Amino acid sequence: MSKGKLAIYWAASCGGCEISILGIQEKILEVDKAFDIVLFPCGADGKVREVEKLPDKSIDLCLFNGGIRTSEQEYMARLLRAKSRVLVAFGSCAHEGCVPGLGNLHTRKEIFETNYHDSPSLDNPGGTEPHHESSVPEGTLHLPEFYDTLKTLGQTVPVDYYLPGCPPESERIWEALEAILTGQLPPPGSVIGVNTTVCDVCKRKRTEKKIKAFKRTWEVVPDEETCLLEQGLVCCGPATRAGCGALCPQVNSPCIGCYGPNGGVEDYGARLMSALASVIDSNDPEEVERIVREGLPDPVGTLYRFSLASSLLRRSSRQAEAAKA
Amino acid sequence: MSEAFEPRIVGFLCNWCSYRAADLAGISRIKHAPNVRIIRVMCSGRVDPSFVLKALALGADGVMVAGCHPGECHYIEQNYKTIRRYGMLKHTLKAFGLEDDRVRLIWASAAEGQQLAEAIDRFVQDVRRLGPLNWPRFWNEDPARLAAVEKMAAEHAEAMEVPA
Amino acid sequence: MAERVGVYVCHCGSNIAGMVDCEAVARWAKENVSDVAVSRDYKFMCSSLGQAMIEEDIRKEGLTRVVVAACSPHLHEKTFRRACSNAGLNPYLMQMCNIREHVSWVAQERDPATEKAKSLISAAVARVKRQEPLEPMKVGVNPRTLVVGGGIAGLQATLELADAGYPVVLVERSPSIGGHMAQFDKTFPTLDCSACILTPKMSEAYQHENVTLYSYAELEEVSGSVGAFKVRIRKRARSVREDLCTGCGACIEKCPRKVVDNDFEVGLGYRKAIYMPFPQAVPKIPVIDRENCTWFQRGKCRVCEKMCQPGAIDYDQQDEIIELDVGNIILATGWKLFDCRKIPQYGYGRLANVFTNMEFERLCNAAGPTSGKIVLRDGKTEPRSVAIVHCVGSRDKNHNEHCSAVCCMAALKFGHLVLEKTGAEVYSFYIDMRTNQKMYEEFYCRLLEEGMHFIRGRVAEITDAARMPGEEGKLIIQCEDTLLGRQRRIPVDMVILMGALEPQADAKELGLKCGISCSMAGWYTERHPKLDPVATMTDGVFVAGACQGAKDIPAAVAQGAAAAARVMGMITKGTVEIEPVVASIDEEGCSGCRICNNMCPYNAIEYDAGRNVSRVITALCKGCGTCVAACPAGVITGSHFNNEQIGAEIEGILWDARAAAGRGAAAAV
Amino acid sequence: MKYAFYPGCSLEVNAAAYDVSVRAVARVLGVELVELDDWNCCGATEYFSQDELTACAVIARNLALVEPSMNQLTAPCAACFLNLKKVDRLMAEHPDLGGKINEALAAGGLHYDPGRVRVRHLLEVIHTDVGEEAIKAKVVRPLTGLRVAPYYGCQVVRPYKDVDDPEYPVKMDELFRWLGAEVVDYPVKSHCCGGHMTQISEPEAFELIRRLLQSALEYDTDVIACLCPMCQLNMDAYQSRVNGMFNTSFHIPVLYFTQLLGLALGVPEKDLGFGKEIVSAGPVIHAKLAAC
Amino acid sequence: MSSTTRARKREWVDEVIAETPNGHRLRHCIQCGTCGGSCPNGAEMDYTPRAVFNLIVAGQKDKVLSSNTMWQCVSCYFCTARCPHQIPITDIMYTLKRMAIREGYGRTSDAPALAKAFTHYVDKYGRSFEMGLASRYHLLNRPLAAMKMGGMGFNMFKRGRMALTPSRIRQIDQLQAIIRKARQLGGAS
Repeated sequence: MSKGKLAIYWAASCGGCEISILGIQEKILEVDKAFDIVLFPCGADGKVREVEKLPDKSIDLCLFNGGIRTSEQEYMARLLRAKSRVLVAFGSCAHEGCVPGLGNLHTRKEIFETNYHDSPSLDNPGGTEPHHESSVPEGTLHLPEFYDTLKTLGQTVPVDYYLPGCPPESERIWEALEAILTGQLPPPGSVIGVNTTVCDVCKRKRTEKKIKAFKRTWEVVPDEETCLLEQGLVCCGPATRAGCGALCPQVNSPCIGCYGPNGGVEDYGARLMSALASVIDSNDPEEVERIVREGLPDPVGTLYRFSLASSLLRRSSRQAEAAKA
Repeated sequence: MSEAFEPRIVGFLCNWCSYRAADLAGISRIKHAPNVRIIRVMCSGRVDPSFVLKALALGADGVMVAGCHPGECHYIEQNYKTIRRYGMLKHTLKAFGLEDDRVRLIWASAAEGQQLAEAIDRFVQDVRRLGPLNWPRFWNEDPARLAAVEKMAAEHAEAMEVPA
Repeated sequence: MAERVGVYVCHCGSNIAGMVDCEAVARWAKENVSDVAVSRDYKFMCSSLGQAMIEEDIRKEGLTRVVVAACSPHLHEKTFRRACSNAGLNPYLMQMCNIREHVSWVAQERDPATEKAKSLISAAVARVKRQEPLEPMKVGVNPRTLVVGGGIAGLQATLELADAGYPVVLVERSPSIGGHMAQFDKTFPTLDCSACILTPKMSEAYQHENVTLYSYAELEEVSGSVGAFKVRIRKRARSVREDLCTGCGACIEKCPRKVVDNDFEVGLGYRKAIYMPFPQAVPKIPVIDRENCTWFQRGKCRVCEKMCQPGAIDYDQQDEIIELDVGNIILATGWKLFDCRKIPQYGYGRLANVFTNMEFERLCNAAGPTSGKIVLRDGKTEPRSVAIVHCVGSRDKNHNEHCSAVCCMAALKFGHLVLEKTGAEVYSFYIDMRTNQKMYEEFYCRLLEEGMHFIRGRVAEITDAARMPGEEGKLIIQCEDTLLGRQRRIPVDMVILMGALEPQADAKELGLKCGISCSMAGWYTERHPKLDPVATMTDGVFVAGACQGAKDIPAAVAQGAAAAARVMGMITKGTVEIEPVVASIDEEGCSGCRICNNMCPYNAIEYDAGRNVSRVITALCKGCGTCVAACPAGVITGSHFNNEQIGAEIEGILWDARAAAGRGAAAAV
Repeated sequence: MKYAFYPGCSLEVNAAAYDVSVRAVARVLGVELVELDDWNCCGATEYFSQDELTACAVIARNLALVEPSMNQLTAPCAACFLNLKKVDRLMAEHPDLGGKINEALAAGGLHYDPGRVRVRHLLEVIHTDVGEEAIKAKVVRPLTGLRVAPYYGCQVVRPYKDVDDPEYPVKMDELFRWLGAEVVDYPVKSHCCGGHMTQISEPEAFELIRRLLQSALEYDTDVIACLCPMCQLNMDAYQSRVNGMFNTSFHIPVLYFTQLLGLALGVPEKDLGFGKEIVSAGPVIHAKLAAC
Repeated sequence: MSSTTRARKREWVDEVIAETPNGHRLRHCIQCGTCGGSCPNGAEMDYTPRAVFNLIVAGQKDKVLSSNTMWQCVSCYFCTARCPHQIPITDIMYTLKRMAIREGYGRTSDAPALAKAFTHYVDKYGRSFEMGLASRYHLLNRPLAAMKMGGMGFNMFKRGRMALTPSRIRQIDQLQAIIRKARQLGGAS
């Protein structure tokens, strides 16, 4: 059997997913046995020009991590889609936008404002900002266009499989690679993972839930046995796809939802919101309002920490922001 | 006034009270604004926040949820769950930058055809004042983005076989 | 394979077609809505021809889904489901679309109405394609019926059922059945004696082999659903053992404690601390009023115990809880009288000789506190003039907006009794004289003939402040005689206030227990105001008599009998079909987070600790869908209202917005 | 307890006795009355007969003048009280009208948000806010033996029904019972005194006044207590002319309820405006109160 | 506002309704006569309020505005408090008074003159002025009655209950600006 071709690319992401790939440890040798790496900017040499020259569908597997924030990233997404037989949205950023997607709460203008003008660690006396086009004596230079709204990979090009997690657990990566290598694949378009949520593997004791106040992690030292949600902590476990092995609850920290929604769920934040609200122990609209306001000061950041860009609403209303400004 | 903005509003009405109130408004010929398009659910407790989000994302200018009066739910107490979810939803929508008047929870018993019609008229009026929402344009219309990608594709054209 | 959807747009004569361009809508659906194979408009879809059209299309065009755009599903969903079923299509693959009540009847302009109809049809088509075949659940009907309230309506219902051979449990709150009718003297317009026609029914009910009577008892809790309700009845402690008491009355005779009777005698007479409300009470078993009994209050006396030969007095008796299974429930809880003190300008409670209608009933009654003599509050003076004031607390938005329906006729009856018994002048102050049943108008004529005075004008105030000679010592009725257009002051000796019939104070509470709702005023809401006046929104719960709206005896009796007939229909059929709208949990996906566990007020969700999953007990589920919306993992499905179906409905209902938004929206879907 | 205070024009001159007695009892009861700076006339019933919006704007100016730190305004005159309360309610219930009123106010640099100020009649403040306990504790000279007929008139109890019963009010009755007086329970206590009809058509007006005095007389009244300058004026200043017209011989003093309250609280008569009434109250009060 | 019927031609009753807060309830009148019976001056009225409402609905503008009914209203609010359909009767009377003045009726009563004299002082000083009112209104309109008032006026004066000079507010300019603006805004109605 001849070796297959593998591409690993990163867009709007932090690079943690690449580290996680290396986390499969000695099994990386198996990968090396199976594939020639044609592009892996983080770990190996490789040129876009080379990829462009490949025939369509000649890359057997492309692991694409990161969301689409710039025109260059979109170009690469289109390119790799065309050249790859199997395109995997690899990790939370490509899957659902992840933390970079929270930038969708703001406009490009606001992001630039913070990044190039307001940041306390900044030294930019000239107030320089990146521009798509700049004229220099030698001619016109182009930087990628910075989008107002971050898109997921799936919103940009057709994706074959999704591998959730921030980052995906190394074991899950290996399982997925194994599945791909052995051709034991779920139907295209699906998430490679189990269809249940974190509570399924969480060992904490659960009873019926009634919440009088949501607490933030610094406010309580949770007891180690009881369900964290029942202790008032906003634990996203009930709504989050299993796969991580309930790592956070194991160390007494509530799940923050990096594995995204369970199968068949359209909007992760809505599921979590509905579930959390349902168990608020009050029938009085004003009290409910107070509990929510005090317990969830940043509702989008809490409910949509990883999934804003792939949610039904995708971003905040620009109008409202314009009004604010 | 012929070009006045007519909002599209999706209304989720519970089968037992508010849907029947809407029926009663009809039976009593109580004229009201035609803007609320009604979807029947068994109970306001069935209204998943994602229904509201979906309606907004698909172009509704406003969403109305209506149920039996608190304490009078056909299913004993389920509309209290509606109150809780509505509280959380409104809090979240505010963070999304949505105007307060775009989503409203109202109560109407099966006997309150007139009241429901008035509530609908008020709501339509309030949404009309806010103007169109048209949420999809918040992420859709970004010509600069498309132009930049096209430009890049053109620059790399000699090697590209990507369909435009 | 794509579904083949048939769309049928009903004109409903001109009810819909007058405001919605039905033809255009039908054409539009065929041309613009995907998967619509057939689209037609027709004069009356609910007619047999309309139904036949659907059936034929299912057979010949191979329709797999049907959308009927017509009236409210609450009216004709069953009709069209049956049509589908007849043609071999699962009835749950039909969706109705309410373009009459929600569109044509409330719209003011044709174009927006037509557009709204389109969006509702678009939604229905999108939804129906995702609907699944379902089978209704069948439940056996327990032949035993619970009747709540032993007034004339409840008695009638009880006897109809019992005579037909079905067991009935009759629960009455007061110590005796009979209701308000037992307090009346005569009944209009025939003037036959109320007791003479009522008491035979009371004893018949008591003695009937098929009737179990719990008096001095209240319905505490209802669970289950049509065909198989479980009810809990609290039988309050009478302090008298029903199995031993012979009803001899010796205890009452010797009881030393006399109490003002604020119930049966409405404050005009007395009873003892151990008492029967009235001589013909059923059951003929006394009850001890513990609040007023010397033994209970001060630990002395026990005279009744000494007097009771069979030893039936039981001071230690406790409330008894009775749990029963019944198939149907009839609520016949009646009405209460408006508190006339709420209109201070009429002086009730302040001016001695202002009486309420119920007080006057007792005053006229031969068995009442004055042995039927019409006298002033002093107990001896016969009035020389009597004013009867209509609409006290009725037709008044400050109190009750409704017309109490019986007062005009009762006022005529009172007028007749005063004229017959005293020869006083009688004045009726009315807004409109309402005598619209059989022989009522004739009775009005009779009173005109008898010389009763009628003044058209709602009384402004009743005062003892004399202003001119002739008014001293009298009650002066001040009003506008609207037919003269002049203010008048008429001095009289006695005033009768025709207080409104109001819903019982706890009607709402009882309604909630049974899952039925009340009107704004507090009357029970019937399923349909014209075509289904005895059934309610909750299957298996029926209403009869004045608890559904103020009505007189003939109407209450008719409704009692009608409710019984409806129940008999259910019992005879033996089973009822229950909508298969229930929740279910995908146990594979369930992570046992237990969020849903306390969502269900019917305890239909149980948690299996061994397998760490939650499960829906289908028999207990009522299908509200609250748990479906609560599930964070999205693994609870609500049949017939699942996320895909409602999601499709949302997409469909916003078809025009999506068309306008273009690509971006398309990507979002 | 601190209230913005709107005295109204009558209290400046014609009802000076009301003015001094209100201020005196407020001091004793610990009610701080902060008079509105530069308040204007409420327009009585006259302005509404001519121009509704201007009537409202004129009244609303007073509401707008209430300091932001205060949320309650009290007025002793029934007409002023009703006008202030009515405009606040109208603005709340009819936003269009409210908007126009504010537009007019803006011409004077003012603004009023309906609901910001709760308008209370002085009787409510004394009866409900100060309350039975505090008042009883401060009574030093009970009105024992004095037969007081509380007269409420119209505009404090109607059309808004939240101050007291609109037909059969009781708050002043209760107050006088706390003060030890014998309260006359007569049927016309909320009937009309004729209002401005005394200025327009005397036969009608005097008949209405006669009815009140007649009933008070029948119930053996020593003194009528009222809470409105107009009522006081009509029953007091016109009493002799009513006698003239109907050939009656009424001689019933009419005082402000605060005058009698002040008396019971031990305020000297001279500080309560006694002697300003036309039908002198001195003799009957001294006779009755000395007797005990 | 929801309505069960389509728009009709605008009639006089609509104007009365439009000028009265909650005036639409006038249409709910069931002609029960509670108002006419309750009115302290009802016996003196050309038409009782109930009859007036019927006339309004029947469009009999001239009959209504030339009657004395609204001028007999003393704003006791008994009718309003008792009306079983919560019709703001007193406020409708105010509306009729305004209409009558505006359209040149109201000569049957001295009430319009009193109202004008009263508001004249409010506009001028910001406070009412009883002495001025007495002289301006009574002497101009009712010289005979003014004579009879004389004795009473003297009694009042003696007890310090009449002032010879008006009281004025400080910021009369502000009040007048408000009044001017209100008149201008109200001009349309």
